[in-house]
Parts: sequence; structure tokens; C-alpha cells
Amino acid sequence: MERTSAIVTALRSRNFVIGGALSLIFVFLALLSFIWTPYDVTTLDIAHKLQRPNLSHWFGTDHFGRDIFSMIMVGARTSIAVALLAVGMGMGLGIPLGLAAAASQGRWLDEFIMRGNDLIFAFPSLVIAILITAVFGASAVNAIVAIGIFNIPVFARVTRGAALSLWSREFILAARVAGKNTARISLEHILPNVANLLIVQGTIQFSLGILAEAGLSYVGLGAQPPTPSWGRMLADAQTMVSFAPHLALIPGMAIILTVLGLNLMGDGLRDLLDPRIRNARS
Amino acid sequence: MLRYTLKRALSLIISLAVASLVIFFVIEVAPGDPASYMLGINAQPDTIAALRTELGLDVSKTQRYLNWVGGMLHGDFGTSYTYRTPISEMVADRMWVSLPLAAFALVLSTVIAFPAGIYAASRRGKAGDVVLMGATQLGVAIPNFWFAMMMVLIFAINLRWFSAGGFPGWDEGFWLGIKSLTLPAISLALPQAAILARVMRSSLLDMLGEDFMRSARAKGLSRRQALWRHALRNALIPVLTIIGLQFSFLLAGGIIIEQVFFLPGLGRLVFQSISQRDLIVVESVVMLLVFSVIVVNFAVDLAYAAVDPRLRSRS
Amino acid sequence: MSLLAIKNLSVEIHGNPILRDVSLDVAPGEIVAVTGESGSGKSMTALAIMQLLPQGSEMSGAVMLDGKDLGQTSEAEMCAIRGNDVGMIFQEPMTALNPVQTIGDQVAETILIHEDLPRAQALSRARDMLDRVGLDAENFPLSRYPHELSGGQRQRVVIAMAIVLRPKLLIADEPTTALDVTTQATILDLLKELVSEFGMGLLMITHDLAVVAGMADRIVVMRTGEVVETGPTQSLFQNMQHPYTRMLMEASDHKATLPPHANKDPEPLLQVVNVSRDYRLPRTSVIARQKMFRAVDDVSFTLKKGARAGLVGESGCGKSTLTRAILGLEDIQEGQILLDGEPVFSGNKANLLVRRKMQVVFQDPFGSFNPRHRVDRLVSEPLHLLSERPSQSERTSAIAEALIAVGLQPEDAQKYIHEFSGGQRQRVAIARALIIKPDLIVFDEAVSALDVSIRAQILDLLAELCEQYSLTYLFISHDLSVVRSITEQVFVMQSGKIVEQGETETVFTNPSHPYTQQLIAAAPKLPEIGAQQKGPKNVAS
Amino acid sequence: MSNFKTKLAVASVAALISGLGVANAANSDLTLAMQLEPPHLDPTSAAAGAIDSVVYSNIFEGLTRFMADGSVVPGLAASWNISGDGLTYTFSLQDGVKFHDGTGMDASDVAFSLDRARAEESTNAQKALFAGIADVAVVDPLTVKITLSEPNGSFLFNLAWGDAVIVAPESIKNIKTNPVGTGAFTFVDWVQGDKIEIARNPDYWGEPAKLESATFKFISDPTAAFAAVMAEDVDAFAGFPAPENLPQFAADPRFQVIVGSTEGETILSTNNKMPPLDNVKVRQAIAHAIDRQAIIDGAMFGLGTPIGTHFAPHNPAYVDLTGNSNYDPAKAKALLAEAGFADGFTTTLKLPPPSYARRGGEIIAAQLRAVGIKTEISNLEWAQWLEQVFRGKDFGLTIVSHTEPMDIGIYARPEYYFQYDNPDFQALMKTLNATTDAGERTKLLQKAQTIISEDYVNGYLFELAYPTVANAKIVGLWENAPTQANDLTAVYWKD
Repeated sequence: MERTSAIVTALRSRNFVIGGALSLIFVFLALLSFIWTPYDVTTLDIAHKLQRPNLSHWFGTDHFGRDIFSMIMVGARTSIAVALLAVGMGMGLGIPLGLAAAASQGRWLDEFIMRGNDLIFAFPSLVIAILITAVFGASAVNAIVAIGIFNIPVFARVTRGAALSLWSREFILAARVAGKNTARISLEHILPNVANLLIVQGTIQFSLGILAEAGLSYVGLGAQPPTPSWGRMLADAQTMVSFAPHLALIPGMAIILTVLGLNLMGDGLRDLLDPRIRNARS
Repeated sequence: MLRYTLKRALSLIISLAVASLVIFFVIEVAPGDPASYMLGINAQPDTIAALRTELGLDVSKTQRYLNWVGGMLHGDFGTSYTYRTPISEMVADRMWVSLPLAAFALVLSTVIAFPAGIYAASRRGKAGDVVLMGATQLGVAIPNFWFAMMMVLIFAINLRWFSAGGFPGWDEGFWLGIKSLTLPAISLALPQAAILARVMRSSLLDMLGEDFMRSARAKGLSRRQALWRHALRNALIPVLTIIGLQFSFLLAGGIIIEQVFFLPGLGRLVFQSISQRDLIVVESVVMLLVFSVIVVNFAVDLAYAAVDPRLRSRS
Repeated sequence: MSLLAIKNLSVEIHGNPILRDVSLDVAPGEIVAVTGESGSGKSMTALAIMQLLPQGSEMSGAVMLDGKDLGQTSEAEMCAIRGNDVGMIFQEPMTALNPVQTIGDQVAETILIHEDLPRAQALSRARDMLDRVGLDAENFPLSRYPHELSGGQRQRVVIAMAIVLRPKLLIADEPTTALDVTTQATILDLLKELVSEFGMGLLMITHDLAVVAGMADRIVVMRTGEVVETGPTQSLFQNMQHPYTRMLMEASDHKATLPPHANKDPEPLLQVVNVSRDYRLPRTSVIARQKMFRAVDDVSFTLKKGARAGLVGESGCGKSTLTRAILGLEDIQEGQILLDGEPVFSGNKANLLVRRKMQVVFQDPFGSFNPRHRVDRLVSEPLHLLSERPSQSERTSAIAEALIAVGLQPEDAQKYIHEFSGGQRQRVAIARALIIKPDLIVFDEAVSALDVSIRAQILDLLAELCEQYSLTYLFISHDLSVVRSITEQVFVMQSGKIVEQGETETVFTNPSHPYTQQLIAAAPKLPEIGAQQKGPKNVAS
Repeated sequence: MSNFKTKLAVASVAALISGLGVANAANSDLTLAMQLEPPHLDPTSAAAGAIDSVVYSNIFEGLTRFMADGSVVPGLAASWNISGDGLTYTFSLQDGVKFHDGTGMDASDVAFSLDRARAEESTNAQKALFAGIADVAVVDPLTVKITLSEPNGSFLFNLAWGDAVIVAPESIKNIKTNPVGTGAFTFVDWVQGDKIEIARNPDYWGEPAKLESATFKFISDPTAAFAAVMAEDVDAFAGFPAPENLPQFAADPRFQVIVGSTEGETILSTNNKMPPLDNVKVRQAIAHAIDRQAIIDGAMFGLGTPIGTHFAPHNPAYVDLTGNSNYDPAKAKALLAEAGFADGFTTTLKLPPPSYARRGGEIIAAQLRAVGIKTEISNLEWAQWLEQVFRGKDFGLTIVSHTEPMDIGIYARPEYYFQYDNPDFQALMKTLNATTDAGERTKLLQKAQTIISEDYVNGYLFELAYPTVANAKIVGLWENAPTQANDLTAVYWKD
């Protein structure tokens, strides 16, 4: 009974539906690109370069004659993979840190983690991301690390905030009276109850990850050729924007729609999972 | 209040010390050597060695770290390898571009976000709210460098209302300087305004649900009066944090925008120094950015105490 | 002609009915109390009068104030009326004031909204009103902020805000529920004085029949959005027409019958020996020595097996700190707490062997359960303490037995906690405490959040369990009537010390310590059912 | 797209109105933009081409100087005579030449400059050019006698390089930020990251410059470059970075597009010591797998002349050997099979930042992939490229344009980064150095070109073009770039 009603309420939230649909389109395109793309993105066809969108090439061709639609599909794969793994890294390290900080409640561990957090926040994320990829070589993996690092403090802070408010709740005191140690309580009681918040934060960081990856590959430090990436398509298109605007408009739209989709889904999720609003509705 | 400031000042110093250590030893790992970069393809090994000694690159790392930190304490960041000029001078010139740009963008962002956030909160659920929130969703989704490209195409190349970039320098006239910073500031301000508007709205909505709002209404204040006189000031507190965060982001966040508009700002200096392996400049500028972020956070904390009396008395 | 006349008022929110055909009236200078359990719609009635109903609600029927139907007045006109002709005060004083504005500005604002006069003049009138409500200028200057005041003092500011323009009608929605007994008494007296002095009508909303008995001239009893009975206080208490009113009265005055002790001379179970607990105060200056606040100061007492003890005290007296120490959740600075001779806290963490012998039931039925776990998992959590884990079948049978013992069905084990009412949740909490058959159960304000009728059922359940499980329990509460009805011996606590202890009846009938006397005197009392009283019972001040 | 058209219509009207307002009032001032900003302004202590692009012959002058067509003419040295054995050069200097700080320029300055360049601890990037000098003697204030340790046919040519300009001991201390030379322009101001301003030198010894003042502006971003020129923020852009925009400028009456050639042979450098590239058949296969014209069209939008060997086509001694490496994928596959790599192999393709390398690299990677050679592309910064490729020799293939004039001699240096070691070629180079007779030198140069072409040492792609976009009314800009320089001494506004 509990499961079906969740889906029904999910469909009622307009943001979630629109956002979910948009994001799914790009995820589908990314997955489809593993098995099929209208044209092979690695073969160049310089004779047919800079074609406007037409029947044979739905989104036209770029300055090397490659099919832009196929590039968008494969580019989706890069962007989504980099952003997803960066968020994964952020969550994987940030959440345990946040839980540990909350569990130690003001003792030195909490202070230490929070000071560390403030320090990472103090670093200019974009400059450091560029530094990491420039220093250790530009590649998708380095982009993931560069973006992931700055996700860790975000999740640590969000988790700690939510967990701290839970620690004073009575059902936690009851669990302590039942003899469970802080680690078990964190996993059994705290984590499930902050999961909603983390999912919502996850979608937002995911969309920021896509923007960050686009930024990095725009300055040439993201995924390396021949793997296409939206950011680099933008960078290549920059000089031709005056006579071939579709080269810049289409990747730009792809980034905007994906990020918009994810953010709307995040908003929809927040309304769905936030008990206050859910009770008001049901 | 004094103890609160003292405690914060102490943690500020510790963070700075740790930051300088992290910055120096992370950046030192960078492969590539500025001397060989400067001497180019045909340089002989001995010429490069000569230049390295001249630049003081052959000294041990810890020694260089100590010189660097020692110098920094009295404002001398050392001399740039490639430009051969004192870094503090270079940074000062660039600061005159990045600081006004960040301030301009922050003002734009606040001027747009505050009315939008308040309007949306007061018309929660109605058309105005939905449209504005849709616009902020879009604002957050647009990559600011793409937006900059489009603006250059329309306003600089086609309509030619603005120069396509470059910075004439403040001595050419204040308004000319502002004019050349307008497009970059707008493209920097767009995502920030969107975020700030959303925070403003949600913070206001939280406050509207509080008990003291009900007391205000019971006293006879209209819905709008209650919002302006009571909810707004309380809603400012979380908004202040975001503004503090945004300013520190804008200072360094302009690195790509400065590229697109070829502004001689801190961001571009860092970018060029990274590719030229002018490590001492990179370290100094990153250190400066970290220092400004920590100082801004410190200021935001003090502003908190000003806005929220509960903090003032407890410390 | 009555000051306020509500004629068959009905209110619906998002389609589901909240109030059905409510009629009542208030004359100038008269105190009318509206009482009933939670969900009876008493607060919604008040909001309807003030026209501050939540969004999406439709109202029908008439709300006549001085002959003017508020239902039909425009919002602008209502703004002119609110604060001027009708004042309102709310339950939660801690959040009723704007935290970032001084109390002077907030009181003066009511004046400035309705009359345009210079700010200085408004502030001086605010000053007078604050003096009138008992906040003297010397230690309550206008520049103070709400967080610098106690709950009772903040409620006085709220009252000042509501009546500074001498409104004809004052509505008080549970004004003293969140306050301590002694503060509650002073606020109720203040309200009575103001009503008679200003000749205002007072519409008082409260669920506490004892408060109503002592205050109101007339009573309106409501249940699920309908008025079941109205009448002058005395005659209503003498002969209650409606069975619901009778049930309410009986439940409020309920006394559980505790079974006799099986074991005649029980040996000691819980020994609390000169226990003290200190909290570090924030350092005023870097060099000053760390000042400590002594929350529990040299407390000693012993509970024998089978004892049914109570611990009473106002908020801030240190009873919850003592509870935490007994449960081994916090370490103590001096003294020892022994259970069956074993220390509760050894080394720097709780001693699990001892912990196995005691359990706790908390106050908030909604907060004391993890919303994501099913009931079976919630109830069986203490089994974690057993050295050898019970097998699956042992576990399910233990759960079933515990559920049945508290009057629930075994198949409830598969449900989620949000599918139960407040009363049922406390039963699940008790089942959780019983499952490992502890020697001692600590009840920390276990029934404070419940309605009167349900509270009575839970207390009866406790009495039955004493029989079945030969329970020993320590019942902690700020509510004297509850402690009186469920305990045999009681300890009275004031600012960290136990000032009096003894048989519950003897302590309640003739208290020896002045603080206890003051406490018992301040607690509002229910009139004897059926017994004829002449004139209103005056309350010893 | 339609709304784009309407926008253009509106735009042109607005442009008309604003265009009138901004006609450049002072016709004697010129704003020249270029991509790279010089790290500092001392051409004798760094190789960065950007330094010469600003200061060469504008601020500093050498004994000899390059003209627009690449020929070497007298500079500060009015005339000279060479001894029979080609070992001693006696220069007689121009009279009455002053440095910008008023100090006189005489033989002692020449001696100081040359001794400084060839000294042990010198940081001069082209120190090798001066290695041959045995002694520099001041005969009298206007005469200098230089003796070489061995005859060097291109000694006069070397003295024309930017690295051999004459500096004064009095102003050497902060020459990097306040250059003091003898040129037709004096240094005024340098706003780092933005622009350098120079002004006409009133008491110049030679024919004074026509422009009163000039500003060098630095715009590295190709879009910004296009926007700056289109918006007429700058009067000319030397070395325009985005060839794809040239058709638009050519079509616009406000602008002129000058496409010259450079000394930059753009090659697919192959690491001759790294197997399997040490096998000549594999290198030949690579040569046949590459379609030069596709690279020129794709990467440079048609700018650049194909080359078959490492030599500048505009040089009279050039031999067209593109035939040796015509585009023939079938032959490439056959050669690979012969060499034992029927199913191809994988190697690295490390690319420096310029767009010819990044775009060319993607096209070549695709072309090589077609014949079975897989390449892992990694885009490097210049500093990393110098470290890994040039010094570390840790690469399979790379793409770089060698812009030094007459640099075929690098194939005679086995330790050079593509590690080609051919004793016959090294002997040929020695004889070339020794001969001063022009006809003889041409024959030797042609033989050298043929050897490296047939040995398929590298993949010879195209000669880097040098596009300049300028205001239609500017006259006198150099078309070709025989050396990296923007000689403004003869530039003026025609109206």
C-alpha cells in the first residue's frame, strides 16, 4: 500500500514530472549512444562541414563535418558520467564525515571536520579544478576528482546539519538506552531519516556537476578528444558563432535542458519527500 | 562581542596557515618548469640551469615555502618567474579589475534577486510566483560562459552597444570602465541572482509560517505590513550567508568570464600563470583568494551579530 | 446586548468540515471558557472570530462583534479592528514575539498601527502597559529583546501587546499551557484583574478543566467541531447534561487504583547516593575561570523493588538531567547511581549489563519512534541488549506478548508508527520498555502530551501492568494531578535539590516544605463532583 | 534562423549610427592587436616570439635587420667588409645614433651586447648563434672587428635576429620592464595583461616613423579577437587566431585581409627512436595515410601551403617533394603489413596549445585510425609539452610549427627531440656552413631537403600562414613574417 501511493503522489508533482522527463531523455540518449548513433562521431567528413540542421543531419554538422546530433548523444554520456561520479565521490566521502561530525556533537572531531570543511569551502572551486586538471593532465578522471572534491564539504555540511537535529530526538535517546553505540545509531536511525534530504541535495549537486564539467571542458581541461563533450563543442564553436550559430546554440541548449531537468526534478523530489508538505497534501 | 571576534580571528589565522601549506605543496607537484618555458625550443640545458638559479628555483622546497610565507607576512609575495615583476604589484593592478567586477555582479545580483524573491514569496502559488521561480530555474541552468558568448554576439558584434571585451583602465574614466564591465558582470550575476532569489523566497516563506507573524496579524498589521516589518528582517539572516558565499565565489569565479571578455583580472592571471608554470604567482593569487574568502566569511559572521540580537548577547 | 455573538458558525478547510453550527456569546466583563480535547475545533473558533482562518477555508454563519458581522467586513476594516477592538494571545510564548525586535517596539507597534502619533508617545504608553502587566521599567527596559526574558515574562509582553489599546474583547488560546504551575497561576490572576479593570470580555480557550473551573463565569464544551454543552460554571459542574462532559470531568479527576505490593519487605533496587551534575557555562572572558552550573545538587534517594515513585518539579529544576543520569546517558561529577548494586555508568560509557535491567518511556508520542521502521522492529530494539540474540521465533513471540500486554494486537507489528493515534503510540512505547522485562522503568513526562481521556486509559494500563509484571517505576512529570494519581511515594525537586519526599497522599494533603506548599496551592483544582459549594472557590494566593 | 536575419538588419542600422561616432580621430595613432603577451621586453634573454613581435626594429635594432621580403640589409652597421677566409668581419657603424635615454650608441655598446650574449652565464635563448664568435674588438668609436673561430655563411643573417639587438650597459638593469633601444619608437607604458604603448622617437638617426604613437593590445581568445576587430576596438590584428572568420572580414569593405607566409614548417614530428616509429616503412605508411589538403581545409580553413619537406616554400631553394608522401591509404596499409603491423598499433599524440595542433591533431588521429594506427590524444600546455616531449622525448607523435628561419639544420642534431641521426646529413650540413657562395648553398640545401623527405623523418604537413586583418586604410604592414616582428616603422594611414 505504501509503495503504490508514493508513485501516484510523485506523478502529481508537476516539477518532478517535467524534470524527470527532461533528465530521462538525456540519460536515454546517453545510454542509446553506447549501441547506436546516427553517424560515427570519430569519422570526419570535412567536405560536408558546417551544415545547418537538415534532414540527413538533424542538428547539422560541425567544423569537421561530424554529425552534431550524434556528438550531443555521446557528449551526454561524458557529462552525465562525470557529474554522476563526482556526486558519488562527494556523497561517498561527505556523508560519513557529516554523520561522524554530528555523532561527536561538538567534541574535537566535529570541530576538526567542520574546520576542514570551511577550509575547502574557502578555496575557489573553479580555480582549483582548473589547477588540478592542468597540473595532473586534462582527462575525464581528473575532472571527476576536481569536481568531486568540492562536493564533499557540501554533503558533509548538509548531512551534519540534518543529523545534529535528529540526535536530540527522543527515538535516538531510546536507541541509546537500548544500548546501541553511535555508529549503529548513525546507520540504523540517522541515515534513513536524512536520506530524503540527501537525495534532493544529490540532484542539485548533479546538475552543478554538469555545469562544472561543461566549464572545465570549455577551457579544454575536461574529457580529451576524440571523446566529444558539450563544453568542448561550445569552445570549438566559439569563433564560428557569428556565421554558424547552431554550433553554439545546440550544445548550449543541451546543457541548459539537462540542468533544468535535474533541478526541476530536485524541486519536485523536495516537495514529495518533505513530510510537512506531504502531510498537508494527503 | 569581543570574545566572539577573538575566537573567530584565531580560527582565521589557523585556517590561513593550513591553507598556505596545502596550496604550496599541492601546486609544487605541478610538472613543467617555468625556466624551460621561458627559454623555448632551442635553449641549451646550461642556459636553463642559469635561469633557474637566477629565479631562485634551485633552492629546496621547504626553503622556498619559508621565503614565500615570510615575504607574505609583510605583503611581498615575491617576484613572478615569467613577468619578473613583484607579484604584489601585478596582483594590485588585477585586483582593480576583479574586485569591481565582483562587486558590480553582486550588486546586480542583489538588486534583481531581492524584489524577485519577495514578490514570489508574497504571491506564493499564484502566477507571479510560478513564472519567477521558472525564470530562476532557467537562470541557474544557463552556463554563464555560454550566456556571455551570446551577449557578445548580440550586444557587441551586432548592436555594438558595448565593446566586445578588454578593459580600458580606470584612468580612462570611471564610466568607461563600468561600461566595459557591464556584460561580464551581467553574465556573472545571472546564476547568482537566480540562486539568491530562490533562497530569499524560501527563507521568507519559512518566516511567514512563524508564530510571531500570527501575533503581528492579530495586532492589526495587514499581510504586506507583517511581511515587510517582521518577516523580512528575520529572513535576511540565511540570505546573508548566501551573499557572503557568492561574493567569494564571484571573486574567483570570473576565471572563465575573464577569458571570454579578455579582462586583465585575477582569474585570467591565474589561468595564464598555470599554463606558464609561473607557480609562485599561482600560489600567491590562490592564497589571496582564500584569504579574501575567509575575511568575507568573518565579515558575514559579524554582520550576523548585527542583524540577530540573539547572537550578540550570548557571545 | 452581548459583546460577541457567534450564531451557527461552520468552517470547512479544503472541503473537510472543522466547525459545525457553533453558537456562543460573550458579554462585556464576562469570562467565557471554551474547552474540549484536541481536534475539537476550539482554536479554529478563535481564528474565525479574528478572520485569520488558513488559506482555502470557507466560513458560513455570523460572527457579531458589537452588532457588526465580522464575516462580512473587508480585510482593510478587519485590520482596523484587530488589535483595536479585539486582542488575541497565543499558546507558545517562546515563539510569539519577533526575536529581532525589542519588546518596546513590538508593544508600541500596536498603537502606531491604529493611531498616528509620534513614536515617543507610543513608546511611553507601551511603557505604562508593560508596568501594568507586571514588567517594571527598572529591570525590563523597552530595549530588552525577547530571548532575554523567561516564558512567563514573554507571555506578559504578549498580553501587553494585545490589550494596549484596551480592546473590548480579548481572546486567549491556551495562554498558560506551556507555562509552569506557579507562573500559570500568576498569569491567570493577571488576566482576571485586567478583565475586571478594563471591563473586557475574555474568551478563554483551554483543555484543562481545572483552570476553567477556577476562572470562567460560563463554560462551552466542544467536541469534534460541535458545541455539546454550555452553561454557568457552577451549575454545569453540579449537573452535567451531556455524557461527554461527564466523561471529561471524570477523566480529569481520574485516580488509578494501584494493586497491593506482593513482596512485603523488598530490598533496594535503585540507589542514588549524593549525586551532583555540573554543566560548563560559556566562558564570559578568555581569562575567567570556567564557571559551572550545578544542575543536580547532592541528591540521594533509594527505590525499593516494586516501588511506584514520582518525581515532581517545575521546568529547569534538574529533573530531566537527573533522569538522563539514572538512565546512564550522561556521566555524573559526584556521587554514585547503583542498580541492584551495580554502577549505572562505569569507565566513560554506560554499563550495558546494568542497562539491561532498566528502560524508559518518553513524552512525545510522535518523536520517540523512527518513522521508517515497522512496529515489530521498534518494539524489539531493546533485545539488542541481551547477551545472546533471541532466535527469530523467540523474537516474534516476545513482540506479540508485549503488544498484547499493552492492549494491542500482534498483527499491529507490521504497521508503521504514523498509522497509530497518540494514545496507541504510547502503548507501543510501553511495549518497547516491557519486552526485556526490566526491573525499573522510567516514565519521563510519559502522558503529558496526551488528551485527558486517553491519559486516564494509559494510567489504568500502568496499574494493570504493575500487577502482571511486578513493575518498579519512577514517574517524572511537572503535572501534580497525574503524579498524585499514579504514584505511592513522591520526591519534590527545586533547582537541583530534593526539597521534600514521602507518601504521595501525605505530601499532597499537608506539604511541609514551603516550596511544595506553594506548588500545590498554585495548581488549579477541580470542584468536588456533586458536592454543593457556595460562591467561587477562592484560591490561596 | 529567420529572426537572426531581422536582428542583423536592425544591427546594421545601429552600426551605421554608432560607426560615424567612432571614426578614429587621430589618424597618426595605430592600435595593433596580437594573441600572445610578451613575458617581458628584453629580446636578448628569452625566446618568446611575442617579445620580438613588439620590440623588433620598433624599439631595438641590430647591426643588420630583416626586410619585409626576408632579405638582410644594413641596420646600425652602415657597411662592413669580410676578410678573404671569412673569419673577420669589420663593421663601420652609423654616426650620431642615440639610445632613447640620450646616451650615445657606439662600438663599445656593440661589444657589450655581443659579449653579453655569448658569455658563459648568458640567458640568451639563441646563444648557439654567437658560439662561433672568437673575439669582438673596438677599433674606434664607429668601427668594430669581429673574428670568428670558423667561417659561418649565415653570420650576417644571424646578426639580424631579435636576440642580437644592440643594448646599452647604462640601461641594461631594468630593460625587461623599461626597454631602451635605438629604434624609431620609444617605449611609453605597459599595462600588464592588456596593452603596451610606444611613441615616435623624435631624434631617430634614420628615416623617422610616420605614426606618432602605437598601442599593442593582447587578445588571446579567438572569439574576443573576432569581436574586437569587428567592433573596431582595434585597427589591426597581426596573426589573427581564427582563420574561419577571414571570409567575413574579406567581404567587409571596412577591412583588408593580408595572408602572408611564415618560416613555420608545421610537421607531424615522429619520435625516430621509439619503436615501431624507428622503422622507416612505418613512417612512410604514416606519411601516405595523411591527407594534407583535408588538414589545411579542416584545421586552417584553407590557409597554408602543403610542404613535402622541412623547408619554407617561399624560399628560392625550395624543392616540391609532396609527391613522395601523397595521400594513398591503400599503400599505407600495404606498407604497414610489410613492416609487420598488419592490424596496426597504438601510439601517443601529444598536442601543444595552438589551434593548428589541436584541430590538426583530431583530423590526423581520424586519418591514422582509418589505416589502423590508433592514437591516444593528450592536450598539453606549452610548459608540459616542453617538459614531456621536447626535453623528455616521451612521445610517439606530436604536431608543432618550427617558426625559426632557415632551421633545416635541426635534422643534423641527433639529440634534437625527434632524434634523427643520419651521418651523411650531418656531413652535408657541415659543408653547407662552410660555403658562402649562394649557388653552391642552394644545391646543398636541395640535397638536404631530398634526404629528409625520402627518409620520412617526420610527416611534413604545411607552411603556417600568417593572416593579418587590418583597417582598409592602413598601408605598410609586413605581409610575410620572415621573423617574428611587427615592423611599424613604415606604416601609415592612407585617406
